[in-house]
Amino acid sequence: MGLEGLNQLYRQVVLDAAVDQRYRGQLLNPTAVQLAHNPNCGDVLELQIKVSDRHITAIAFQGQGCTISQASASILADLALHQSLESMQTRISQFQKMITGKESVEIDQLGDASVFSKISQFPTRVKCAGLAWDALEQMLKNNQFD
Amino acid sequence: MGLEGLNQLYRQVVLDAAVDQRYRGQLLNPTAVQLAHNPNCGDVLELQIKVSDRHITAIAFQGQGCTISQASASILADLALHQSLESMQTRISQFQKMITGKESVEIDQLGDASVFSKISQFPTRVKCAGLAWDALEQMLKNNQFD
Amino acid sequence: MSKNQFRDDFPILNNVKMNDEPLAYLDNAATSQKPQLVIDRISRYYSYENANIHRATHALALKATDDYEQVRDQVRHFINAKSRDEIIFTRSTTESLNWVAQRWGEAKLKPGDEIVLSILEHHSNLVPWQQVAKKTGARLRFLDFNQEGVIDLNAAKKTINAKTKIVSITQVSNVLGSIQPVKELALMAHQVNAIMIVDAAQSVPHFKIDVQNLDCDFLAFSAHKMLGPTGVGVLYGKSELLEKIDPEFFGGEMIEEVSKNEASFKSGALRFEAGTQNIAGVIAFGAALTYLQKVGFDKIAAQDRSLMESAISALQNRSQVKIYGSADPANHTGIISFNVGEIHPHDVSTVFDLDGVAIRAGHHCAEPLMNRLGVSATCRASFYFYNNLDDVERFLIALKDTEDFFNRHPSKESSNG
Amino acid sequence: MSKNQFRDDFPILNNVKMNDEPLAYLDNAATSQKPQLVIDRISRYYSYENANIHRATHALALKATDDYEQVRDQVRHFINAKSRDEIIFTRSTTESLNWVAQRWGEAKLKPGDEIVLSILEHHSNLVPWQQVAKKTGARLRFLDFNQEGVIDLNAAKKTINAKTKIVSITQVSNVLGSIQPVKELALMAHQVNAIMIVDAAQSVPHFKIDVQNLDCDFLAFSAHKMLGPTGVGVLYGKSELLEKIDPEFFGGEMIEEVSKNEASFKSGALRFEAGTQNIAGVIAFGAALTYLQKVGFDKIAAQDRSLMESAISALQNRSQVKIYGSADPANHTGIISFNVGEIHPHDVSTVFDLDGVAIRAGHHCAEPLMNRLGVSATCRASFYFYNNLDDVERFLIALKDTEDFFNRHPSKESSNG
Ligand SMILES: Cc1ncc(COP(=O)(O)O)c(C=O)c1O
Ligand SMILES: Cc1ncc(COP(=O)(O)O)c(C=O)c1O
Ligand code: FES
Ligand code: FES
Repeated sequence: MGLEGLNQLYRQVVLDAAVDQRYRGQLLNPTAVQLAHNPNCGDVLELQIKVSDRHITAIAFQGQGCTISQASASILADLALHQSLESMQTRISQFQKMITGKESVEIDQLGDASVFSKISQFPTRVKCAGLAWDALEQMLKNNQFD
Repeated sequence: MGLEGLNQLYRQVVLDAAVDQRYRGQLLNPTAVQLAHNPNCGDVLELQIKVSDRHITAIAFQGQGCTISQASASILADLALHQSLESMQTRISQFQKMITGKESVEIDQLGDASVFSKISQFPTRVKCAGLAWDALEQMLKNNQFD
Repeated sequence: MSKNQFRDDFPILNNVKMNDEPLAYLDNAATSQKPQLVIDRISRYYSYENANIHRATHALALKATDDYEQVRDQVRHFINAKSRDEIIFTRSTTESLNWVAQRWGEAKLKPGDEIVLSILEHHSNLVPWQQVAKKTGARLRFLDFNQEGVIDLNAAKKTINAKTKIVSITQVSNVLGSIQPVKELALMAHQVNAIMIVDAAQSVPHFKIDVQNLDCDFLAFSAHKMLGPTGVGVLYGKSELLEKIDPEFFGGEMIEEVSKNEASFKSGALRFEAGTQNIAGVIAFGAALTYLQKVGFDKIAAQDRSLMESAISALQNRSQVKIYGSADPANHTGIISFNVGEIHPHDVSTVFDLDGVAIRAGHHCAEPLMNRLGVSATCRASFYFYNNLDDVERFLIALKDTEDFFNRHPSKESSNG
Repeated sequence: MSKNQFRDDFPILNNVKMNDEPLAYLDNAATSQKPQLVIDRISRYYSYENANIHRATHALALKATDDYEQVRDQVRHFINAKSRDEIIFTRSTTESLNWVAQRWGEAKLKPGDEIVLSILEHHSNLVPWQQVAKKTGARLRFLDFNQEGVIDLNAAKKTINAKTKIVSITQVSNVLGSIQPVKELALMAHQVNAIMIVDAAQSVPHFKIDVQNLDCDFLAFSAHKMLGPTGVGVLYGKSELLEKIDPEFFGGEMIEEVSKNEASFKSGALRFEAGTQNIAGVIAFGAALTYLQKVGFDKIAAQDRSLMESAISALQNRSQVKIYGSADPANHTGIISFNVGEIHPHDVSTVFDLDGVAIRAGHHCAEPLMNRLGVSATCRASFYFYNNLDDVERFLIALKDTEDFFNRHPSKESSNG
């Protein structure tokens, strides 16, 4: 596999998103905070959001992790900002289906996140790509937001 | 193997010794008492002796067990009575070598006990045959008798 | 004589002689034999797939992890657990039961509390509770059984009371083969807010277990008694209870916190499996489950029934033979315990051994039951679905040899008496 | 390139591709591969010899019992224990260490007592002691290490004092590969009447251990890291100490009494092995030991040395690579932990994975050590005697691919900064 695989896995948009600083850090008075843990590597990511009128009005993450997990968190944050909780629910489930490669899915609402459409070929990295998304999913499940 | 094997294992002298009542029971004021346990079957045998001037002046055993263990205990008791501790030490080690079949040994001092000379062909029963002898060996080891 | 379509799958049944006779293996309650495909699964794992699991950062380790975790799903479905997080892999039934006794029992019991067992229990479901009772000041109480070898529910109603905190019962007696009313006992236990634990070591191999239907709180069994490898056991525990148990092993506050949320959702049972597990064993157990499901519990029950009917009806004609437990073949689950006159069980089993028929003799790790039966040991023949009527016949021949030999060669004394 | 006479014995090394590349297996510290003869031993056991052990009343069970017990003798000689009763079979190193912590630690420790560990310990030799400390009020103290990755004996002299009751130390660090002075520490421990426990998981596979010479009180290791199957561990314990530990499991007063005399003489370790053990695993572990002894520790040490010299000298020329621990190849025992610039270890290991080179990345269950090193994770390549210079070369190529890729494809930001 070698280099060819590397080029597929680490597209330029991934490398760039991984160092994007815009959503890194903590929010003041977040509405919800969620940890997500990647049992494969032990990395932990913390996601924070502010919600108003069932829309995400601010989002940030922190934690250490690989290029893939950091990039995916950045891309998620950029996608989620200003979106309604309901529309993110749909996107999360699209994304999760896409990365596990179990069914072919619509990825029309995923924007930059579709860069991970081939990640199921790299099974050791699927959890990395999903980490931030799992955190958001869990948040939506655990909170009422009203 | 079947019946042929049975005839070898359960000689008449074994069957008779197994029901011999002479050494069955408990002594009054024994000099030493020893339990022996057959881990293969869970059977337990208790051996008691009286010693005077380093000779065995009385011997008895009790416990439940198979024909082989009971017969071997009777035969041992009959052999040991009036013998010196030292001569029994020799016999025990002759007997133990004989039943494990590991080396060909002198069995000249074993008397009726030589009926077990072929028992190594019945590996599940070797421990049965050795049980009472192990108890006596342990007794001689654990006590000073002087 | 009788054809059995499964025998060819078990190399040992076709290749092995014992004391120069073809092997008739009737010691299945101790451990079952293994089909070729289970053996092959282990070989394949070590030949092509071996890696340590979890925290996988290379493809080999990830595949092993996935295969291992997939067996958790298989076990979940096999016993119809609600969630995969309710399936903990252990070494054996014994370890599973000790685990519950130590982690639930020691933490929750107080002086005066009562633990209800039956007089039928295997030492594995007795000694751990004795220890816990000693440590906590709780008290053990024992349920007796009726002529059928079945726990008496009316008596149970009196014994299970407000003081009862734990009821732990074997679903099938490893000596009598009798099936116990664990579902009814679970109901009684829950009515007094006690938890119900089922020792399923002898039941899971023989009939379909549905933990949600039984509504038990914990259930324990061993892979090696159901075609799987040695060194693998299962502990099922209801999520609500497992969540209340401290993990044996975890790494730092952050991870603990996570495990309360996402991580515990994805890997609830994992936190109880510390250190390198029996990876090959668990994966091969998956193959055993697949095979068992292909055979099907209907066929297994039918074969159990046919073998029990044929053996028990033959034994009932033998005046010297005493069978323990039910007279009804349906209540034997492949297991027959018996004695032959006054002949010591080990002498009996030696005759069988020399005839190539493997049975057990002894107390079968159930000494309280032996006392209750008034014996110090029994012989036990235990069948599984790959046994056939030939094996029954071999069994009966060995029995005849036993009787013949000891009748023909009486000891002088007993012939005098 | 280089010939290695042992590779042909390991099917996985010759048959398996990982991500379409031939497998270069450098994850031996996690688990070793298995030679054909170990795999065959398991197959043979299940195909021709399978029976439950102990209390054997038929020939099949007796043979299995003898074979199982013979491995106890083999292990005894392998580590030069005084008696076979000092060898207890467990599931793993983790279980062995938990066992000592729970059975010795919990019973003997009092508030104010001290347990001395090192900052290098694997979680398996840390978390059990944290738990025991919490339960008993004892206090944990940690020994630091020097530039060579070796515990500083002068500092140890101050830490090990009259309050110390237990010293428990890994003999080889699973991250740095450095060899620890456990013999000297045992002496210090004994001078203050503490006991010495050795985690030998990473040492027993690589060099000859003589427990009498080390004079340690307990020593733990895992079969799966030394060519044996998963699910088998060993706990060595001095007889004098084991005799003071309550058996987990026994059957009634009489047997207990017996076990103090004859029965305990013949089966001392047995009383700690409750329930059906990993019989096939233990028997196959015997085959692994036989094979290891045929290879010989001289050859193993020579190969470790040659691989470490070649790999470390190459790495020392790579400016982006930081190696943790000693600069001396002799103090690495087959293990190299490293990082490549600022690249996350999991990104590194992914490149290796895609190149068919299996390494680990992460905290290696040694978080205190990671903190001490000031990193959250490292990459770890770990070699065994069947690795060869080809594997070293593959390792270096993967490293070059990593550097090349991430240098050629910098992220925009980092190219700006
Ligand atoms: C030093 C050390 N101790 C303990 C262990 C735990 O071994 P196991 O997983 O076999 O219990 C390991 C294995 O990684 C180790 O390297
Ligand atoms: C009813 C019952 N419980 C528990 C056990 C113990 O099983 P294991 O030895 O696999 O732990 C057995 C096995 O004989 C059994 O029959
Ligand atoms: S490796 Fe840890 S999140 Fe990717
Ligand atoms: S069978 Fe128990 S002593 Fe012979």
